[in-house]
Amino acid sequence: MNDAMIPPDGDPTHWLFLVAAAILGLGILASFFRLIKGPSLADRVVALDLIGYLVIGVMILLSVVTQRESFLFVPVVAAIILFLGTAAFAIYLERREHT
Amino acid sequence: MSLGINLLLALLWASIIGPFSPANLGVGFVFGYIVLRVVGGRGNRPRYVRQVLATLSLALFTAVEIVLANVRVAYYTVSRLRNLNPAVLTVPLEDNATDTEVTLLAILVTLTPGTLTLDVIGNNEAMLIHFMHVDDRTEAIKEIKDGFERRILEVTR
Amino acid sequence: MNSVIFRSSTIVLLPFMLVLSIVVLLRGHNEPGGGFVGGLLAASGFALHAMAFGHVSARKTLRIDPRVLIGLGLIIATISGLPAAFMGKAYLKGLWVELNAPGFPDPLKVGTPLAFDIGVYLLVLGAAFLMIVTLEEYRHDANTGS
Amino acid sequence: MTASALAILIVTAGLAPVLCRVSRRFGSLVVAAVPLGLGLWFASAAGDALTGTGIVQTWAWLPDLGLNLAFKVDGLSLTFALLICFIGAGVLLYTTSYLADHPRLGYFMSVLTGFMAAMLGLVLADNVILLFVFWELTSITSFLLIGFDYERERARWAATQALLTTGLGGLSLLAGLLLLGIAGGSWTISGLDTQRVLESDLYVAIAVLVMLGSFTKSAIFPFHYWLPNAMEAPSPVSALLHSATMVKAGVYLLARLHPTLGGVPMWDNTLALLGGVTMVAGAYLALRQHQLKKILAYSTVSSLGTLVMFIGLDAAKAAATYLLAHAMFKGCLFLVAGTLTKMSGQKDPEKLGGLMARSPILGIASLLAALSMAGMFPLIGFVSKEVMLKAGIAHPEYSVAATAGITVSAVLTVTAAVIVGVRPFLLRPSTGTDVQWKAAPGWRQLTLPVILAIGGVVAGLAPAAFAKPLITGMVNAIDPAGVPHEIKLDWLKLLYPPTLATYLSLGALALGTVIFLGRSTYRTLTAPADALNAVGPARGYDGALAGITTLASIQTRIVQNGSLQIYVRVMLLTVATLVGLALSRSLDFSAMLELARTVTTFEIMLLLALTAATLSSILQKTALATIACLSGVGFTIAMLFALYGAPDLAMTQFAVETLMLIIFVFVIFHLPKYRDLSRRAFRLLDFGLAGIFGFTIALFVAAVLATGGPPSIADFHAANSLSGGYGRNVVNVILVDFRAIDTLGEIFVIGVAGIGVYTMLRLRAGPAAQASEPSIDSSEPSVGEGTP
Amino acid sequence: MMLTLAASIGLLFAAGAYMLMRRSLVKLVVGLVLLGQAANLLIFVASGPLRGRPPLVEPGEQVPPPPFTDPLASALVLTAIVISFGIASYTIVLIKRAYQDIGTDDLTQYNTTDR
Amino acid sequence: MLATLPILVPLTASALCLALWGRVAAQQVVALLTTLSMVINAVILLNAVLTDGLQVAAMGGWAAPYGITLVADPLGAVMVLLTAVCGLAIAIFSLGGVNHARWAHGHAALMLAMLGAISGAFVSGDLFNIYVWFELMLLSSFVLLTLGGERAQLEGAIKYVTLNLLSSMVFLSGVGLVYASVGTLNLADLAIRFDQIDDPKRATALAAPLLVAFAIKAAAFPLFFWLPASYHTPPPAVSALFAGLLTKVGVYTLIRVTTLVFDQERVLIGDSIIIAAGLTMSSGVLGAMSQNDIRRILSFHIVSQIGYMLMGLGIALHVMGDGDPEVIPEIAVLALAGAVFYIVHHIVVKTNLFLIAGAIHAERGTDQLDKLGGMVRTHPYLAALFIFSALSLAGIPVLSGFWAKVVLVRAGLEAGTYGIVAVSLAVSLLTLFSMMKIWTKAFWGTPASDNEPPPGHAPGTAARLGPIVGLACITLGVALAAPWIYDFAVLTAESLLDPTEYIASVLPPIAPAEAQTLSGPTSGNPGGAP
Amino acid sequence: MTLFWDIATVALVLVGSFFATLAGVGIIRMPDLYMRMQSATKAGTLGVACLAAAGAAHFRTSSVLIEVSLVILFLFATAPVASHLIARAAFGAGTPLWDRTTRDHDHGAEPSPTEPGE
Ligand code: NA
Ligand code: NA
Repeated sequence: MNDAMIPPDGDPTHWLFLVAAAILGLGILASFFRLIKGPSLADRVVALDLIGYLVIGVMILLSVVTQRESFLFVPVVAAIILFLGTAAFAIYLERREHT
Repeated sequence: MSLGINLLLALLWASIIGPFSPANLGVGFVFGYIVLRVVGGRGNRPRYVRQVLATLSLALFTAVEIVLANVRVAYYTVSRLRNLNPAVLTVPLEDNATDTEVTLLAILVTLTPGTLTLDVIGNNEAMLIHFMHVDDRTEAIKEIKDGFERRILEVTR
Repeated sequence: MNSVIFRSSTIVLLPFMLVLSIVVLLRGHNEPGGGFVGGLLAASGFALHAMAFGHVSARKTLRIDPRVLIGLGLIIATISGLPAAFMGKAYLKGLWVELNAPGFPDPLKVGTPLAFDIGVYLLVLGAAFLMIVTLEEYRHDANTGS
Repeated sequence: MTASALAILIVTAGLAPVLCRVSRRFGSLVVAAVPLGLGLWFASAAGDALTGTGIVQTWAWLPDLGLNLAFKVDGLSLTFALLICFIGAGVLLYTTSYLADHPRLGYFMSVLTGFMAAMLGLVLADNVILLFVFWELTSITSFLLIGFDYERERARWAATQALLTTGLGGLSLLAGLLLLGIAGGSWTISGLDTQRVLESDLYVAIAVLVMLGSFTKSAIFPFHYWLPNAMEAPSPVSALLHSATMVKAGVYLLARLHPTLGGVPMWDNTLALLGGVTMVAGAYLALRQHQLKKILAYSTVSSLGTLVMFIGLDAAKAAATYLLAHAMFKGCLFLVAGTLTKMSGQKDPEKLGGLMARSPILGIASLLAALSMAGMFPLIGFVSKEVMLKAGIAHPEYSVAATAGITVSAVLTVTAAVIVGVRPFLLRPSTGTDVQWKAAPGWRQLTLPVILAIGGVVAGLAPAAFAKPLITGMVNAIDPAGVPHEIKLDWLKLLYPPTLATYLSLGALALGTVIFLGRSTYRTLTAPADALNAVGPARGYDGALAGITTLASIQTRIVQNGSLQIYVRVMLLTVATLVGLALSRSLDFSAMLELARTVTTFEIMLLLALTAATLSSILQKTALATIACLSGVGFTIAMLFALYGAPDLAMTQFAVETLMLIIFVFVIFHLPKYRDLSRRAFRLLDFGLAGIFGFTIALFVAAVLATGGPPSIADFHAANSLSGGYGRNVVNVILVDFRAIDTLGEIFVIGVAGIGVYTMLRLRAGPAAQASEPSIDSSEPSVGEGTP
Repeated sequence: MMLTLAASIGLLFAAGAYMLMRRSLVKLVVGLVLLGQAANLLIFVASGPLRGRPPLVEPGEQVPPPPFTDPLASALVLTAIVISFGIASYTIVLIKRAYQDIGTDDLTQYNTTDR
Repeated sequence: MLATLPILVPLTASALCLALWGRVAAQQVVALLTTLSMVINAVILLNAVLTDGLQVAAMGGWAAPYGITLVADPLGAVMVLLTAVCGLAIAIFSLGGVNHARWAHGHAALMLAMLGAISGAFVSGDLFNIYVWFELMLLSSFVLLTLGGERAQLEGAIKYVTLNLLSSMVFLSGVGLVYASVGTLNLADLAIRFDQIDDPKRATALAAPLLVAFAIKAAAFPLFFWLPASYHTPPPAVSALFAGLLTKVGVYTLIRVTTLVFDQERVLIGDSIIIAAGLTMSSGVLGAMSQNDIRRILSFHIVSQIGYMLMGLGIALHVMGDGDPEVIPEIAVLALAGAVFYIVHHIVVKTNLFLIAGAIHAERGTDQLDKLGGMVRTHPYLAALFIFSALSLAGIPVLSGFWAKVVLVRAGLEAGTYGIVAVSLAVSLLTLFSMMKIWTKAFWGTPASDNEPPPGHAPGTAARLGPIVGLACITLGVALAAPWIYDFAVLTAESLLDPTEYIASVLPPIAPAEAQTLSGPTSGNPGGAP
Repeated sequence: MTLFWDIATVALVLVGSFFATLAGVGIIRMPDLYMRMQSATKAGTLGVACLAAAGAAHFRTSSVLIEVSLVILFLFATAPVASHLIARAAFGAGTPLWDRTTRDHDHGAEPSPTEPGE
């Protein structure tokens, strides 16, 4: 990591970040598997939802390792907004039944 | 309920906008009030102070339940699938359950692992819940009713 | 959507989202955020309301005609640059005043860029709301009409 | 006087409709009187014009562009100016009677006067661009005149044909004249440096382009086809445009530029050859016709060829004499033909006869003109024919060919003249029945033919009256290099002592008369040659037009084929090709490989996630799943933004993604099934194309990243965000302060998008939609009709 | 360091372009959205962003601690995102209307206005 | 401040029209007053530019290159004026040519937003800011195009939207790549920094995406598909607005960036533009010849005539690149002046022809040549206005198009680019042909149907004819004032080809040094190089 | 004391990441939609909540505390509702249950044996 990766290589939080991010990254990849594979739309929606949560997790993690409090506000907004997308899909699923 | 939301809103405001000062809090309260007035009073009137304790109890119970149940689901997730016995069960609700109560219950049920609210049946008469693993149906239903439902009712009634 | 659970939580969530949106708007100058995200957040709140209670209720809740809100937001944003211009400075030059409000430790800096951001907020709220409500209304009409 | 004369004519053209509306009778007479006055004005200035360099007048107009209002009146332009004004006045007078009851008399008078103004400007102009201006104006006005009977398909077609043909020439003339100006170092014709032009590399181009312009205008082979078709125009138009003036514009130009461009074999030979061919072919074709005006038209074609040929043969005197003679007899005959057709309703001269009794004045005028055309002494026609034959015989190189050509055309012209000008008056109609005859032509229809006929007589009997000065003047203008020419025009001296030319001339008269008498035999004998029409230039015009039209529709079908997919493919390919080519010239792969050396696991994971999201969004089989995957792409990008120090972007991306999702989902009910419509081959093709496109851009990004650049202006924003913008979030300060005007534009975009979505759904065409659509506020109507 | 991101951008562009060339109306919009994302990402990545270095002035400071992600590029991307949002929303509704009124989503049927 | 008004006035008015939603009469008044004041503003601005030099306005008071600077130079100012004039004409025409429902659904606001965006693109001195105005212009045009949504409109809109968005993406990407490479967005600053790029090939590579994107906007071959597919579908007033102005924004930006910024490999760029010009003009005119609908013919002619503008630009660049970089050859000035003259003439005439087509449609209810005829008798004044404009368009002397054509042809001949001259002359003949096709089929001949409405009785005739007469007068003015306009075009071309004054006006002389001292902290290396 | 908070932070981060990954495993491995939902939503929310708590433990300022509380509150308030909505819709639409699932009553639509088209 040659760019201004904060914290620097020697710092233990560096490894913490790497490990945790890798773990979250696996989760995200797994969710993408489900997103692609389905089989039902609801499955994909759930996978998308989970991706959103994991992205929020990465953001929180980032604010911790980069010592940036201000980053924490992004997940606040993301968390509440993520819900809307899922709700919209749910409405679609529901309406598809009734129309 | 409204007042509670209003206070929460004020808190939210004050915390985020800047220093935690009374003036800031006041401004937040006013904003929150305006917002609540604008979006209309659909919630119930503020009524309760005594339920604070019950609320705390519910919160604590939920927190513990979430952690414990998560561990349980973690186990389900990695265990052999054929050991699982999922079920969709109808859980009857107390008579005259209000929308707020039903919502709260549904949220908490869903939030805790292993259970998922599928639907509310009729006019808040029963709740259809999906269980990841059920050893005994009646036991499972009883757990819901004694655990969350009772505590919620303590808060709301 | 006819779900008790959804509707009840929407009642609680909408005010939160609106306050949050104003918070995002106001702190945007110093922290991540700003009028655009704020407006989107507010519009999302109303979108949620529209999903739960329908477009008629959502329109009643917003009270202001979104089309007018669009115009209003645009006018505020456009006009916010004029004071400086009338003072012989450049259009959109920020003018700031320090307010010593009681109870606040630091003087509050209020300036025309804030007004600009408020204009952005109102516009985005109006436009996004208009889109969603129109779509919902249209869908509703299409379903009931045919 | 030049500019004033032009201005007066233009104003008259503008006022003509008004004058004619005020009083059809007298208003139109006023219009006709104007050119008469101008003609007298020019005549009064003849002394100045014919001496020295003539009258030169210049006003600066657009000097930087080389365009000055430069006019010059010398012998050549004076002759033309007089012809234009006097014949023009007479034609206008004729028109007032010819079209007396026509509802658009004013319009016609206006355009005709406008045409005269353009023609006058053309002959007076001494600036190449100015000359071109008037040149084009003659084309446009004649277009309007030929198409005067616009309700007839044939008239519209002929007008278009004339316009296109002369327009083609006009444009090459423009290029030629501009090149001439560039090569000759002057935009003034009289200021052209002949030496420079002749030595220029551009000479051939200039000569070809100028010839093309002139040939099309003057109906020289192979552009002769439009002139006979232009006979769709009312007779006054034919008389003015197609005999006396417009068609001679090309001849005028060749004559005008002959001093500059002539003397080169390429120029002289081309003019002589094509002129000669036109001369003979025109005369031949005239006798293949059965309509008065068509015969006259082809005979005019022949005459134009004759003139061009003589310019090419360097025989200025012959050209000048014939030009004057032809203007008089042909102008007269066209008007006579027009009157005959109008009064009898008959176009075929063979079906007319015995009209001398009905209208003796017209008959005498017609006879005189026809005899002049035939070359009967002592008329000017005879003089000109003598001069021409002498010039042909005397030519050092092409004596035999030229003399033969002139003689042949002279013979056939005699026949044509008798058919058109003599037969209707002196012989009986071939049908045997009496010709219908509405009324005797009035004085307004008779004035000009009579004057022209008399003019022919006067010019022949007393050349010094006007013919000789004008011809001398013309010759001086066309061939100034030679010593002042001694012009001899005495018909008696031409007749006696007889020369070869005299014998040929008289022989032609005799043979022409014989052919007239045996014209049915002659026609039968020459009929097989009509087969040549199938490959003639007229077919060439039709073929070219059809070809271009076909080409147009083919190219349009290929290019603008209506398939959005193909458009997109072409555009993507173009973008990728052009950008890729530009990029490929400065690629530094080693620097890019440097970038690759430092790839981290984390970035690989990001890449994987983005790849997964991207691929998933194009591979999904349902719309909703695709939308979900699109959101996945959005969320991944949001995470990337957050990771790389752009929390505002992450937040915005999240919000936007979600709102778009909602809109998508709301719309999805009304969207079609998600289908795979393309064939496999196209999918592969597109896959490759998309790959090239994406690869180009990826390469570009990598190249930019590898190269780096100077410090960004963003450093200033960061440094001044707090101190100057009072904000800690530099991005937001940029948005609302440093670059607030961007944001202003951006919010207008959003506002317009909101309104767009709203109106798209609310405002619908058709009453059915209106009925089924309750609205937010029902006061707003739907679009009742379609596009207003 | 950013070669992978450059590759991702290329991939997004390619995907967008591919979808743009389909015959289906819905895919067209998907392509446009993808292209928008790709262009936004391109601006951001090309400006050389730095991980975890937002251009925010910390309390008590006067300037953001260097080095930091280019704030101007972020601002440009933000503007571009918003604009893409507006245009995409409009386009989505447009294809809906087009499908409803024209009655097909097959773009090869959309060929009456050119000839 | 003067340079701000062309944007500010229409945009504020647009916002006002939105706030006045539902009050059509009020919106109409706002639209008329606004466009009128835009004309006045533009005249004042142009006068100020000509008398006092370039008008520069630093938005927000932030000096270039840090803030966004609006710059009105002769070209920008005259484009603003033309925009305002077209705007006024179309606003008046809309009173009679746009139905009430469209007015009630935001016609005024959209039109004004579009005018503001177009003006913005003309005065903006910042690459990204131009992108923003492009997008606003584009979206407003989308909405105006589909307002009312008939099948043809929607179908045309799909193509128009898709292809224009594609060009926007290319534009945006180009901006990103340029910014990443040279670290600035201000055009004057870009000019300086591009000169510092040591490898001309790199500079050209960076220019490529932008030039291609602008070529799409300008509807150059083979990127013009969107235009003929859509321009004939909306209401005539909207068509006219598009026809006169939209593509010219693309041409304008091409001229702007090639003269100011991308000056390294001018022969290559110039020759490419010349080739594109030839193909554009011929392809466009052939397209027009194959059409049978007035507005389609006119739409294809837009494409064709873009070729002429590009021709002037290409020749100018070619000549500039060929010679001594320190000397500006007169031929280059002549060529670019020709392009400028052509643009001035084209905007007025083209707008007017579309308005006339609109009037024809309003009177006869069709654009189809086969269904029209005899209008010279039934609508003599319309006929006169049409043939006047058509001949102007075809470049018949002494009308406006002729001067532009002569300048271009002369420049081409002097520059020795005979190929493009030949093509341009041939195309001009075909243009004349296709104009006369409209004339002979719609105005000559006989009415196709017997039950045609009586002439002049379609409502709103006065509102429609007024602006047509006005624009015709301007066309005539352009023709008669040709010397003055030519001088102006030369002045404009000189200012474009020697951007020293532009750069000096925008960037205070100390600016580059100041940038170093002010920068303080260094952001991430924009190039991202290790 | 700092050490304690650091350890708490690290622990919470690891636990959070663990749960988040568990969600990923669940979403791949579980046999039907409802069970996938259960493991995904819950483990996901808890994982994120743990990470948020780690943030609070790390910064320990009032504003961060509030922000973290808000994240958790919003997550816990919205995630279940979202899950419920999806589940309800899917159940109503007849998204099939795993064949080992037992049911006491049949409410709503009978889950169909085939996957519904989307
Ligand atoms: Na430069
Ligand atoms: Na355009």
